[in-house]
Amino acid sequence: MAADTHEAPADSEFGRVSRTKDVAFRLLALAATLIGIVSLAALLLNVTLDAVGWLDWQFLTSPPHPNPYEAGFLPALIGSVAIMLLIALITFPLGVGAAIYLEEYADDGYLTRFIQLNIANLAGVPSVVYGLLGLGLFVGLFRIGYGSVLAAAFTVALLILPIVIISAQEAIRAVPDSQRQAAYGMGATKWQTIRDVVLPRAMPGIMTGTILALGRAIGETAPLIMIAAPTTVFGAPTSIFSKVSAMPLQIYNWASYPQTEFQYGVVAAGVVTLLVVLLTINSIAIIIRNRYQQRT
Amino acid sequence: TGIFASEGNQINIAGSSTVFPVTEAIASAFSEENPTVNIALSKTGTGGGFGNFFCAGRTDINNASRAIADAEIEQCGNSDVTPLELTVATDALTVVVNPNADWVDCLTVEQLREIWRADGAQRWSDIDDEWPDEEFELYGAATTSGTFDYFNEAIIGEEENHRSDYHATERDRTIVQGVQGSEFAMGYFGFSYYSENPDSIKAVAIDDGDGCVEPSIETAMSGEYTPLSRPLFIYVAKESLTKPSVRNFVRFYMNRAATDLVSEVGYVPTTEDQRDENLKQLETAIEEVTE
Amino acid sequence: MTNEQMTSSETEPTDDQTAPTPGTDGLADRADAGAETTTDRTLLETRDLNVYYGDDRALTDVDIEIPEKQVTAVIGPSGCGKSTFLRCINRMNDLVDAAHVEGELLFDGKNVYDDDVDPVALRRKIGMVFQSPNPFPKSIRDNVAYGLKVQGKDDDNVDEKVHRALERAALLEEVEDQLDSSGLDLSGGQQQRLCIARAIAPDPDVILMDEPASALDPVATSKIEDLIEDLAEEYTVVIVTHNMQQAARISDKTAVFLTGGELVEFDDTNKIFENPEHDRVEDYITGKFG
Amino acid sequence: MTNEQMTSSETEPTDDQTAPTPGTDGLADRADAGAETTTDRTLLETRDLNVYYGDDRALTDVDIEIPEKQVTAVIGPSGCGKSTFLRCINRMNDLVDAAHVEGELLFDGKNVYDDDVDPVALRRKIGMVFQSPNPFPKSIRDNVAYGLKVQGKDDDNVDEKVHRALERAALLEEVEDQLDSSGLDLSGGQQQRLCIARAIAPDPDVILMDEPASALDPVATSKIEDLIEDLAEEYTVVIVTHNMQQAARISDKTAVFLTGGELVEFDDTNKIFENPEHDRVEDYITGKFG
Amino acid sequence: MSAPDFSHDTSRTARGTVFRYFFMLCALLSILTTVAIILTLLVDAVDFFAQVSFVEFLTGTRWSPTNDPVAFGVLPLISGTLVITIGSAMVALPIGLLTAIYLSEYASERRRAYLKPALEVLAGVPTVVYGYFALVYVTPALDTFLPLSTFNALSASIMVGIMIIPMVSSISEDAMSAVPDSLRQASYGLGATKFTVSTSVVVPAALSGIFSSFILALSRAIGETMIVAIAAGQTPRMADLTDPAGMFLNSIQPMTSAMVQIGTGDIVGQGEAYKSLFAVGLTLFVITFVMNLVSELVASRYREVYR
Ligand SMILES: Nc1ncnc2c1ncn2[C@@H]1O[C@H](COP(=O)(O)OP(=O)(O)OP(=O)(O)O)[C@@H](O)[C@H]1O
Ligand SMILES: Nc1ncnc2c1ncn2[C@@H]1O[C@H](COP(=O)(O)OP(=O)(O)OP(=O)(O)O)[C@@H](O)[C@H]1O
Ligand SMILES: [Mg+2]
Ligand SMILES: [Mg+2]
Ligand SMILES: O=P([O-])([O-])[O-]
Repeated sequence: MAADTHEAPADSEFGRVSRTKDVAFRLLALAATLIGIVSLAALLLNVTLDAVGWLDWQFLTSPPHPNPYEAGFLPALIGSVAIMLLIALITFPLGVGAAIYLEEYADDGYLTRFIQLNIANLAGVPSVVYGLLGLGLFVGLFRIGYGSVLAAAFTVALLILPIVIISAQEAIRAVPDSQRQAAYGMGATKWQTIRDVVLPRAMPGIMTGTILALGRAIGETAPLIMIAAPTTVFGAPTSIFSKVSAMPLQIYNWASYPQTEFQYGVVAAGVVTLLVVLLTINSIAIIIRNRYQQRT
Repeated sequence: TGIFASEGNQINIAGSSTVFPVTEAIASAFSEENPTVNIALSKTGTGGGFGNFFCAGRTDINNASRAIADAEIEQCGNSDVTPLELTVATDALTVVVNPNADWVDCLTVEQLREIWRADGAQRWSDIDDEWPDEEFELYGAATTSGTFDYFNEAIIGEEENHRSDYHATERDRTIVQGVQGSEFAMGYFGFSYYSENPDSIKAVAIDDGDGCVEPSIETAMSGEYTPLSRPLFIYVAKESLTKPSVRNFVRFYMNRAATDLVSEVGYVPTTEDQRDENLKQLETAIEEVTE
Repeated sequence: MTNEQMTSSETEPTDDQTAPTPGTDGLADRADAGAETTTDRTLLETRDLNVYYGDDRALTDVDIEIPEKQVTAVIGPSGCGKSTFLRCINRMNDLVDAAHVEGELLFDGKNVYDDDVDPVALRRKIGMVFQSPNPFPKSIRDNVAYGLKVQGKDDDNVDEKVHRALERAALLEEVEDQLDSSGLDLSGGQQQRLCIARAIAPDPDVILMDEPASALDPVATSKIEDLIEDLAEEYTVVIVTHNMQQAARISDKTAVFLTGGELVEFDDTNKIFENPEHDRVEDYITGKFG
Repeated sequence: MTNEQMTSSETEPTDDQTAPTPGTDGLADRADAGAETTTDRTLLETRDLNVYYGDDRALTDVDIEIPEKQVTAVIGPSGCGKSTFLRCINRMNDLVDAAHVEGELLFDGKNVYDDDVDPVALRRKIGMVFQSPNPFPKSIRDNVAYGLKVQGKDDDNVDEKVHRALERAALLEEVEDQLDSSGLDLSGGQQQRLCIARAIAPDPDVILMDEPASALDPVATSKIEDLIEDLAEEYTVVIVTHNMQQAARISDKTAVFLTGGELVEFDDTNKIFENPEHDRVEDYITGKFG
Repeated sequence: MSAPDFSHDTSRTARGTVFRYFFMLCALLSILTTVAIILTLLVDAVDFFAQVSFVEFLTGTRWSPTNDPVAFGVLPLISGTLVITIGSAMVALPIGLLTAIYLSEYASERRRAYLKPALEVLAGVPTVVYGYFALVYVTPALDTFLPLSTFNALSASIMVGIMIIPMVSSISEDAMSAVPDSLRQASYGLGATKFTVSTSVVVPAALSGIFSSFILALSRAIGETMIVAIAAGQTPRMADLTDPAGMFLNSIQPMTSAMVQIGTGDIVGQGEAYKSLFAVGLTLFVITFVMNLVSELVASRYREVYR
């Protein structure tokens, strides 16, 4: 819709309708749109400035230390990446599988609608509750070990699974039905149709959705706290049963250190590192999406 | 329990937030020399560490800002954990107020008790008529912490309860920020949290009947700072000493605890005698379990 | 007069309205009946009107004079620019980013594309009814009162105005008891009459209708057609239709657009349908194409 | 079309005009030519075929015998069930949850709706070409080889089979140098021929086509039409079309469905177009409705 | 031609069945997750309620799980959650709604193309970062002109509010975009300005979608953990309704924050204090679950209206 809000013209025989409210409202709405973005930008600028001088090679390659000038982020960085990779391994097949079932196999019955509603609901369950689930199920019942890579990955994987399923469903739904018809018409079985036609077409969308969900996973803190992930770790995890810390957890811990150098320097450096990793992940998703959009 | 915790080169530590910086500094140094060892360190409070982790067989070492309690020893025994106590530093538990609170520089133990006991004073003026007629804003250690237990024992005593309407936290930084943020606030924690922020918060001298004594490394070492100076410990599960990585780490710890590494963090290092005594105990325990 | 205009496409502003009504031999009864009451004063006039969407021209050099208080029908094949023409009159095309108008469109002698004309004010003089009924998801009363409210005419006796508009739109009887129920609960034909009531409630001068009956069944259509004939007693009606019988039945004048947005012929409706000047118009009307 | 409306309108006194009869010119050269080679052996036969979508009946008691190696055209107004009929033959309607088939459909004497029939196996004997070209976003080669692959016929000389299919589909010459480029890069007409090549590559018995040329321009359409006539030398072709001239041009037999999913007439194409039994069929073919 | 053979290929059918059941299992996993959540919460919560009466839990106005005398009234925590929810709603609902109106009615195609992703960034920033921002930048900034505690509901509310803006704006915008253009045309045709069109036609017609976005956003605010754990404090207390300013200027403790406090090891295992974690978790789960459900049902209704 074009702007119909230009200045009220000079009077003519048709009269004139006041645009004061219109213009004021437009400005108000624009201001509202920008307020969140601008305040976030200001905060990001602040934290980036604070990180200057702290975010350096030493910071990225050392273990944590109570002396802010020696403190490092490496174990948390590696921990986050390790957890994320494991989450990807868990959620990708499960999420895509569920999406395939709901889009390609399930009929429109009560069970399907129930599953669908349930998935939408799970997507809104607070992350701290997933933390309790992880604590009760993986740490308690299955005895995977508190604070281990595996327990962390399982817990956060369950948390992002609904998001992965929903975005994979959207990608699968976007595959034109004519493609399926073509395959079925050739005598392809359902599985062949899914494997040869549906999945290849939907894959960029599925990847984009999954990667964005992983971005969400890498910032999760509360579930890790609930499964008793250690406050500080000094080495890279050597197995999936190793105790693991993660970037947001390390940031949360540093924020409680006595020295102001931590508060305004080290934590800022950690925040910037976390955001850069997140940005990288999201950029990958966007690149995949754009490349895919160009081709169709 | 604990089948995975004792796996390979993993060393698990939980417990006191007071001792945390010491252990962190030493663990950081250790892991740079031994990159294949993965040390995981949690800040749970002394009691939380004993109850939830150490005596449940989930950690190898527990940081402690007080001695282990009988109930905890019993709990450890139930899951076949034998604690070995090692002193690693001395702390001056410090009471702090806002720098703008110019009316108070020194408090007697009785005054402190009046402020921190349940059903005690609510306003500054309740303690001294000269002081502002304002409510206290109190920040202190959570009940699971050794600091709480020590303060409770040394100041409040058996007769009374520690008050419960205060900001209780395991994150001492929170106390620094809270006290810094309000003119009428007061808090207490380990000395290191004060020594790192001498400008933003003010330490109160304590009068235990012999005049006011400022908390400092010197007064703690000399024993003048009573009743709030206290020893800090780590407890090692003897069973964990079967793991070479734990043995090496604890030896390393004992050696480093006698160095400036500890004073940099804000506590008093162990004396050389203490260190030798610690190492002797340690080697005896190692021999016990490796036979 | 129209023939004159057609031949002299080079614009010579024809302001005087002295041309007599051409003979109407018994075709459209509306045209007959109207002959007595209509004045043939020109209310809307275009001069060299061109409309572009981006670089595509949708209307080409349109010159037309639309008489007051008559029904003018606009017919032509799909995509010839009928809707575009209609939407020019009340400057609804301003809402389309790509649209761009050249030439003049005079409303009572005033060019509505002059800089000093406020399109919002203009639209208050011109009601509009769309192809599919589009009542607001509000009560019937609020639907009809909406224009009054928007135009600040809701100070007094809104209820009376609402009733009158519904009556004019031949809907009052059917909905009198349910003025507070939703406009969406009505049938398609009722909804369209509701939209007409909504358009006439603020008492405009002109009513534009873009295929107002194309989404309706024959019974509802015939009700709307009757209504349109009535409306011309008070309002100037311009109606786009793809249904030639409808144009023949209800209009006094008919404008035939053909592909390319060209106004090929504009004349009395019976003339157009009985004896058009142009072969292309005859071909179109007899169904040879389109 | 317009004449229809004009005359059928009761209120309108315009004179009656004789409607031109579309569809009879250029009629049935294929039907004539084919008469010598075809065998008239029945390959597909329905008995009392009824199809429902939920509770709505889309096909009503259809009985038809489709001859082998001829082109059978299916015509009828929109929504009469042409596509439904076609999709019954290879059980593509199984994919529609709501669809439900009663009666028998015999393929070479075997009821394809018997319990022991695997629809996947059935479809391997019946190729299908759709209204809009729908090549896979794969290379031209992989598109054509796809059927071979899913049917497990890709053990040897796939390349030869691909070439032969492209040749049969009159596409080989145009794409021979770019077999590895994407099928989506072809023009619409080429894409449709690619889909035909894909359908015939696994060498089915029957080819079903649902308005295969409706999305194409006239040149591409005529290429496809030529191709269809050729295909009938080897395959049984059933083609749905809304274009009566096309049916007349390329088919040997024509089935006329009318609204309600009723098969009103089925006969030799020239019979249907020159002298249909039923008035309704004649009305439909001469454009009186639809 | 011999009689055609259309018989089933058993190995193919078997393979198809295997895949089908695998995919179905994946889908059923989501139900399993819900069941698991409910069970894990219930098992310990039931233990807890064996020691602390359900009524006392739900109606008690003192939360003091470890300090003598212990008390397990969840109301102070719910009150803390409520304060944060109200605060963030006051930030996010008007801003999100106005943003949605701007994007759907005013912004040009091009401007929308970069504003929308920019807004999505707000929802993508890890909450621990927001919490840090609130504590380290927002609180000191506000403290220069407000009598603010270091830990306070205000900055936490603002940050939670900013975080949930995109949730309100994007779902509301979807609902507004679903309003048929013909309604706008009708309004413009009657001489309405864009302001009138937006407020008197588009917003009312999209109301159920807007409503649904509100509920969803509030549900997210209720469940938000790290921001409040870092910035809102750990003082469980009943909100004093007579002193709305004090409600926001001081430290509070929402349910999630209490859970983190217990979870970080502040409470020794297996006692009722520890079990209370699950009782609070269950309360939180039930509240958000109901809200999500309502939001989803309302949303599916508006999706049906204009199809
Ligand atoms: N918003 C638009 N943007 C670009 N081109 C447009 C737009 N609206 C109409 N057009 C083009 O302008 C030409 C005239 O369109 P218009 O809608 O006026 O035709 P019409 O006579 O009303 O047709 P119909 O009978 O199908 O409604 C067409 O070629 C159309 O494609
Ligand atoms: N998947 C479906 N679900 C429900 N009804 C359907 C479905 N497909 C078709 N129908 C209905 O069945 C009837 C016949 O449809 P069909 O598509 O076979 O007609 P057609 O003759 O091919 O029409 P067209 O010429 O428009 O393609 C129609 O009334 C249609 O609405
Ligand atoms: Mg139109
Ligand atoms: Mg069809
Ligand atoms: O953390 P603490 O040292 O107070 O137990």
